[in-house]
Amino acid sequence: MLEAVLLGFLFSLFLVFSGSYLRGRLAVLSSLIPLSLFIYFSTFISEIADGKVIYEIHEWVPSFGVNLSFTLDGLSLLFALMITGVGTMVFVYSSAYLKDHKYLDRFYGYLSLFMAAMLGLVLSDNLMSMFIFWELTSISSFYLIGFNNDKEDSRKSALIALGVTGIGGLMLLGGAILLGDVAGTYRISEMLSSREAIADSSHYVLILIFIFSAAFTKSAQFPFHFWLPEAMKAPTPVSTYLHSATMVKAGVYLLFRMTPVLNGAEIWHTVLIVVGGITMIYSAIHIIFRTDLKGILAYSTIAALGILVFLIGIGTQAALVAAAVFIVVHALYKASLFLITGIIDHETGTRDVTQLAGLRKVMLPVAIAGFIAALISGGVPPTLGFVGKDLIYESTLHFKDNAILLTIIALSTNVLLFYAGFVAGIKPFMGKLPKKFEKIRLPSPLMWVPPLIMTSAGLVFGLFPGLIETAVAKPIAMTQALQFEDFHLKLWHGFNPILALSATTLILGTVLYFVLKPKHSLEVTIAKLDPIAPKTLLINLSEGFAVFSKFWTNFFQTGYLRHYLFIVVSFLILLLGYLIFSDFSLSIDTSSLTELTIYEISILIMLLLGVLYTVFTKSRLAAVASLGVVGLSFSLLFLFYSAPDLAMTQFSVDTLTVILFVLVLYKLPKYLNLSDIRLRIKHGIISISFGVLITILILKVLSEPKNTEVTEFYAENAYKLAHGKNIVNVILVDFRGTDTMIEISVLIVAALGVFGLLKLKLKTKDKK
Amino acid sequence: MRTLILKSASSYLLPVLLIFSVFILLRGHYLPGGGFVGGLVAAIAFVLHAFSHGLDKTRTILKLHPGFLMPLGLLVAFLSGIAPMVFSDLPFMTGLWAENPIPVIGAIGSALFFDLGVYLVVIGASLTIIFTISESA
Amino acid sequence: MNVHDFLYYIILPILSISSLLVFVRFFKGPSIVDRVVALDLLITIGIGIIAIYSVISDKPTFLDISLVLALIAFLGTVAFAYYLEKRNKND
Amino acid sequence: MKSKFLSNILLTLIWVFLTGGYEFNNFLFGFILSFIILWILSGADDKNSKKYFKIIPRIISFIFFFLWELTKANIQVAYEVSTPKFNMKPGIVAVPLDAKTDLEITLLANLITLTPGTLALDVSTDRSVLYIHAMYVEDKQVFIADIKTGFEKRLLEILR
Amino acid sequence: MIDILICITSGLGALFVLLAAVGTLRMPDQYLRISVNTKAATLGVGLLLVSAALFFLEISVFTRVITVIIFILITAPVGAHLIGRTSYFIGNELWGNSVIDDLKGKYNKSTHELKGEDKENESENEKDSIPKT
Amino acid sequence: MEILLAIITGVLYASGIYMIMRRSMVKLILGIILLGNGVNLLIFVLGRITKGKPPIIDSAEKVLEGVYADPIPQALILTAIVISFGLQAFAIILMKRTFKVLKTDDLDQLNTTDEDS
Amino acid sequence: MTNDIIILPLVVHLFFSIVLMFFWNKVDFQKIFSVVANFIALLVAIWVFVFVYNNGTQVVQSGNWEAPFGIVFVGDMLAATLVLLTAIAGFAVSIFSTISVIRARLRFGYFSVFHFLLLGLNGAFLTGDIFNLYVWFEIIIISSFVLISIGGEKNQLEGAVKYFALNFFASMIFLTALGVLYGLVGTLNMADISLKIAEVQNRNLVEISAVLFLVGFGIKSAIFPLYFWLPASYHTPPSAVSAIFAGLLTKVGVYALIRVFTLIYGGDGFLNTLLLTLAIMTIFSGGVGAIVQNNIKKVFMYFIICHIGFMIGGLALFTEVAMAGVIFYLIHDIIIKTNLFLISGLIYRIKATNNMKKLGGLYANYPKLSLLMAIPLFSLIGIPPLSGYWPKISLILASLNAEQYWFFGALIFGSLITLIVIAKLWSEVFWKDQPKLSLPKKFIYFDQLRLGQKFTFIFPVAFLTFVTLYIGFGAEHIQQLSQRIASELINNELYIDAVLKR
Ligand code: NA
Ligand code: NA
Repeated sequence: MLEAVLLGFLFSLFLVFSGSYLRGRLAVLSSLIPLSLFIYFSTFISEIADGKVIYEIHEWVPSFGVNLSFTLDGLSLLFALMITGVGTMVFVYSSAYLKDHKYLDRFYGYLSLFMAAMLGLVLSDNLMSMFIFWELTSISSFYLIGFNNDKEDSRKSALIALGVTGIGGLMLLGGAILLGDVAGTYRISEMLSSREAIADSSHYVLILIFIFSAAFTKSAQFPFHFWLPEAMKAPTPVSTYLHSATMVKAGVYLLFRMTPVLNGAEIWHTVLIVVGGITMIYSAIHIIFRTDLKGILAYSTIAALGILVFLIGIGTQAALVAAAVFIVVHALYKASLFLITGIIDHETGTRDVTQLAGLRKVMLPVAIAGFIAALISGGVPPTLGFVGKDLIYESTLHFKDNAILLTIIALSTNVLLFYAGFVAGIKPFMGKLPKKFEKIRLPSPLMWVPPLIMTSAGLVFGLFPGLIETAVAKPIAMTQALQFEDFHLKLWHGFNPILALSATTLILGTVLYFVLKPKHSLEVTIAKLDPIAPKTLLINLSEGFAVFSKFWTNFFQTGYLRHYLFIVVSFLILLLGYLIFSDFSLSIDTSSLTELTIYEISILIMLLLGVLYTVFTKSRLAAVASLGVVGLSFSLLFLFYSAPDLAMTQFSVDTLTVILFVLVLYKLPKYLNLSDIRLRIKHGIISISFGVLITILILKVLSEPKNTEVTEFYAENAYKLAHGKNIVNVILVDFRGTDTMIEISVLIVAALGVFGLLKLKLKTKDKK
Repeated sequence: MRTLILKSASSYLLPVLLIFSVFILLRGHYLPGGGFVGGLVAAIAFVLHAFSHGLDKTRTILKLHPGFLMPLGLLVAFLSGIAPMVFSDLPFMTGLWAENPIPVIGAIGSALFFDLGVYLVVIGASLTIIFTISESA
Repeated sequence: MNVHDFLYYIILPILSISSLLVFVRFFKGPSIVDRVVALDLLITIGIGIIAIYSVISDKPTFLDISLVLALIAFLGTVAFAYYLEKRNKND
Repeated sequence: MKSKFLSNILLTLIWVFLTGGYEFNNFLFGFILSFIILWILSGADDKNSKKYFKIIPRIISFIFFFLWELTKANIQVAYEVSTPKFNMKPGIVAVPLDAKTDLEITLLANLITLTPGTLALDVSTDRSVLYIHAMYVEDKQVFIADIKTGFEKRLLEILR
Repeated sequence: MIDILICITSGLGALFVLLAAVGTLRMPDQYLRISVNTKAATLGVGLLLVSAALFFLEISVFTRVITVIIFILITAPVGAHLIGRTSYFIGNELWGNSVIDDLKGKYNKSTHELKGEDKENESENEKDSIPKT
Repeated sequence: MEILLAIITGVLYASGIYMIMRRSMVKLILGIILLGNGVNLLIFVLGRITKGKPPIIDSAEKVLEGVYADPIPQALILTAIVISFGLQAFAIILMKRTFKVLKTDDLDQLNTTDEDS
Repeated sequence: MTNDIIILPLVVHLFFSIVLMFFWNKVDFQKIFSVVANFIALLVAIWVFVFVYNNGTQVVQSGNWEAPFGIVFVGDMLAATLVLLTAIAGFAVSIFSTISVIRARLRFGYFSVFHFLLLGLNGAFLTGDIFNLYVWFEIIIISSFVLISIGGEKNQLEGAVKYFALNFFASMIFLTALGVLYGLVGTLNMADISLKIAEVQNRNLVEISAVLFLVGFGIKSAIFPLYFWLPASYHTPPSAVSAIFAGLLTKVGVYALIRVFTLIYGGDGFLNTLLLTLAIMTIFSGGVGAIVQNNIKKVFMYFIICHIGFMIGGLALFTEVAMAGVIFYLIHDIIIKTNLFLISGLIYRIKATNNMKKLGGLYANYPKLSLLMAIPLFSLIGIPPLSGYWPKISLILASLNAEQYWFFGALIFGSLITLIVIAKLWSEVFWKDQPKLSLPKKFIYFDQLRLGQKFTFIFPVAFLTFVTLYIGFGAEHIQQLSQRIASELINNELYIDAVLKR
């Protein structure tokens, strides 16, 4: 299976370097990749139908427990087939749809990247590697939505989609990590054995939050659904492949996968039913207000995804089987409808359903495909859609709580989906062909054969539900259920409430189709609700956040050095103040201190006055001269306190600094009285507080004993071992000679810097 | 500055100060002093000369560009630091000492060369800084 | 009273007070020249203090510090003069 | 050559004084060191020097003269400073110079400055005039004469 | 004996230093201050150094003291000259009771040249005129 | 004495910090120098002070005995002083160059690089 | 000489900076020499790394003075790793510098100072002495001052003044901390301090010294609220300089925090809470700042800040898992941030601007180059399985296990912001059509370069990208390394025993 996953990656890598070979006619050859994979996976059908599960493990990062372990069971096989199957169709279709596109090679690159990632996602048995592929699907989706990257709309939509799925991805990561931590493994198949431990864990709810967030964002559940209609900016093949048939189902897949691991508590069901239910109804209602074919399909896709989540929430075997079958149904018809929409768009240049009519006269095969797709979508017997719809009603009706309510929700959704399918699949082909469309010819078969194939499949599966039953429904049910109960899929169950519900759906849907005409005015009406739509809310939120970000950033990053220093110093004062006053005990043993003498005091007074004078004088030169006084006082202090070397050095350096200052000063303007008095007071308070804290700190430290082991070693050995008697110098050139080596390097670099700063003058042409 | 008095005074001061600087350098291991202060004194001697005689004159006296003294000094310090690594398989900066001490300076060892390096670097760096500023002043 | 005490209790205080007096001039100015002169004098007094201190603490080597001080003080004066002459204005 | 050799010896002596070590090795080291320094500095100054042994008595007498002036004038200033009223008649006087060489002028100016009450402010660019600030200028001509017959004459006797 | 000598030299030294300090504080103009402090301090510090030399009575200390004194004797007057000249240059006025100012108008403000005595008469009349160069 | 030194250190820190928060670049550098001195004094004081006993072995002795000043803080401060000298020299030149290019030493006018561009 | 192997990186850089100074004016020679020197340094670093990996922590007692009396250099796994990363980044940047830094700058000691900077970085990583660490920090900052201001353009100077002032302040605080610490324990050897500080009765003072270190290093590592100098300055020098700053300079602050807070102040509750809070705020502020920016260099700068928060937070959690995450992130971050700034330099060379509004069309015109650049960008986001992804596993796990949900939230926030902002950047810079602008005419554009020059531009980027890919796909090796380092850090007796030869 690793090879199967890698094939797509390798192909896209190949395209990076030799994409130019894949232009024009040859493009269709690239569909050999998904096709061969489809065939490859088909060979497993019988094995899997027999209840076998195939595992494959490749070590990757064992220290994280992240390995490429794949599993092929009913669920992953279904998705793998769907991915490769629909993939083949889309690959073929695209070769004609984007025939002369400049970047066709890139398109195939992304597409196969996506396909590989999606395959990896559904095949992964390791939650971590699943996450990896999950993120890759988001990224490839980003590239595909933004494929027409010269259009601002596309770029923006790509960003929105990435943002929403990105959050979800991170949630999945969180969930995966927690689950892995609780279960002790990232392997989903092994997590099953820790089912109870997980449910009992204190992190259970958190895990659910994470997993749900991931699934809901990826599968466009309310209120995260809005990215999906946005994503319709992508070329139609992309919408077909990613945003209806496969990627958006990744969330559903995740829920499916995690059902046996996580569905232990009631909250699992409640949340899924509620969210799925709201999503179904909310987006189904939205369909009515749309006139753009892709818009209609987008919302109906969301509704379908809602149904799937809803069914998983119900979680009975029937519901899960219903969901499995519905996945197939939806993939077949929705992909077809998208492709058909693409053809219409491609040939007529519009997707506005109010303008489209009579196209059957110029593109009959397309019309046929559309017609069948609409039937499947509407659940009209004998299509597979009918089978699917039946199963849905069966599960809602038999649910333990609120069965009626759930059924009504399902019914309304189905009616609206029926309407959507008919508007998209039938309406453009019916009625009188407008004059402007008369010149239209049937496009290349590469475009219309794929939808025809898929819809036919829907028809065939409907007629022979046993195929789906053995290949899909039962294997999936086995992956889900703890106790598998046998069942059979049938077109005809006899007269029962379910049949009545199905019939009602058909009737109401038909009525709706004929009564309700898509109108622009409706779109305008719904637009009035935009201000409270989740998308708007999110956009407002993000705009608000951008404003806030700007405020926050500019609040700190004012450009004023003193402001930065003020914050830094205040922060330090806060911390030091807190610590010092949280344990304020000053016990200084005054007897241990050195005595005071008059000359020390006068030097200190001189030092103090020198410092204050430096601060407050209005003359720069006087301030600099005053530094000289400070330096002198320091030097004498050091001398008194047994540091002759320091005395010498301090004084030399201070004077040298003064000299430098003096040499530079006369180029500079005089002091201006720049800061206002309030600022000065504020800074004064801050500075004084800091000074006081430092003083207290010193006194505190002085009241503690000091370890003198190292000092004593130097006193003992400076001469004996290092041949020097001035211990300070011995430390500088021997004990700690490395310090000195670097210290002189600092001096050198400073000198180089000075030299460069003053000598180097860039000419204009040098400036970058 | 065009003042004759300063000019002639500093001409006489220069060699005296230089000798003093070497003195400070060499006695550093026994008494206050050492490469850093010694270097500063030497640098100051040249700076004085430059103030009174002008930079160009001082440059001709100095012969070497002060910038050259920096790598030279660092090289001396560096070599005295790695000599023990290369020659005696001892750790970096290990002191190597001659058997017999000589008068005034005392024991001759790698530390002395190290200090000499410091001395040269300090002269080089200080002069580079001050000369550069004076030139652009 | 021995020499040590004499130096300690009489000479050093006189020198200290002298330096404070000079500091007053430094403080008062009014011209920058006054400050430079005061600084120079302060350092000169500092040399005296060092000389006496080396006696008190019996450390003749401290006298070398006074030479460094004298040297650098001179350089400071030269630099200030240099600056003032170039700048040609009283700051 | 000769002057260089002399400076070399002089510097060697300074070295020996500084270090206070009177062994042969130290002399040798000092000699080498000062040789190196002089070599580095060569080209700075090339004045000839002469007659060292003749001038020594003059130097000694000059030193005493100087010390006397120094003490005398210091007392004068002490009086001035410590009494509340000022009796000074300060002013800047231009004194024509006989001293010609750098060394002569510099020494003269320094000595004048070191004695209280007078401060050699500057030398004219053409070296003809020394401007002296004095605390007591009763009579300009007398003042000039004092300087010329006192310091300048004695100094030039030594130096020439 | 030597102790008394030390006391005398150091006492005198400290006194001269104090004198310089008071002078610096009291004197009415910059030139006088410079004048007073240069010598008093030089003498004072010299004496203090001598007292140190007397105390240690070692040849190395003696040479060292002599070096410092010589150094001060060279640098102090030169410094005084520099700063005094600068003071004039930047236009610090003489004390009001000063009797004579031969320097007046002798400095060329742009070239920093100083005229000699000979041209005194011409220049005194046109002290602020711009010199022809 | 230590108490006074502690206070002086505090004053140096306070002055340094006050000065680096001014608008004039000259004051910034003065502040840096004061702060540097304050830090040196802090290390010195915290290394414990001793009067009149420099860490120098007498010419007759081979080891340093009795009460003596701790040489380590002195060595550290020496290193710090030299380093600060390099930094200060650089800062002064930086100030000069900045004034030359930007024609101001008002730090408040150096606020364009933080803006978005 | 094998005893001293861990200090060879220092010897190499010091030697070459001396040599480069001797050949001050020979720019072409300097270019070649610097690249050769960095290549040697890279080989040496690999040798050191392998040696330490096989033989465990190495200790060199400089001057042959046994610890704690002399300065020791300690090559533990962390130090060896960082030395290796420095060598990798240094090698790439030196090549990039030869072509991207203009001649005038090179004539004024650029390479020499560059080697001093690398010397400082290596020294800081290797030293086992706290004051010596200060000294290394100083050679780093003085070199960075010079590099940031070399050329003296308006922007550079503005940035340099702020950079200088705040970094100088940081050094002062560092010294203050050092003074306090020395006043308490009387030793400077970090291992020795670790032992002696345990004996200090007054724990309050210990915490105070820790807080001082925190602020001193915090400024250097640009954590909230101490980072302001970074957005004010990092974008002003040439890209090569920004690159080495971005990759290594803030990280050396992080390294110092890690070292000090694991070795000396390990596991103090107050400190960890403080660090964690600051980490959260750092992530937030950095992320929020990145949203606002339009200049790609500035975007990257704010990400430096944001991602520092990841590491500081991990440090605060103080578990082996978290620490492994920190180390992995550090490894990832050094390479990626260096590369991003090289990329911004490359983009500048192509389009003469770094402003997103003025940029565009890169993908259309330079598709392969764009894809090359996409890899580091995606790694920055942490798109799995690229390098930024792996450390997040550890960090998230550690934060959830410690029930630090705010930090977890911050991690998510930071990752999401990175994702969105980089996606926006991609869409603006690479996807969008090139807006019509009057471009500078005198500028030498990428297209006008000779093939060899182009190669010199691209090679460093490709090289670092390759390293990034290795970190991502060879995550097993990196994670094992990180776990080993984390374990060494948390169990600091190993370090102490090695240094003090107990
Ligand atoms: Na050694
Ligand atoms: Na006189």
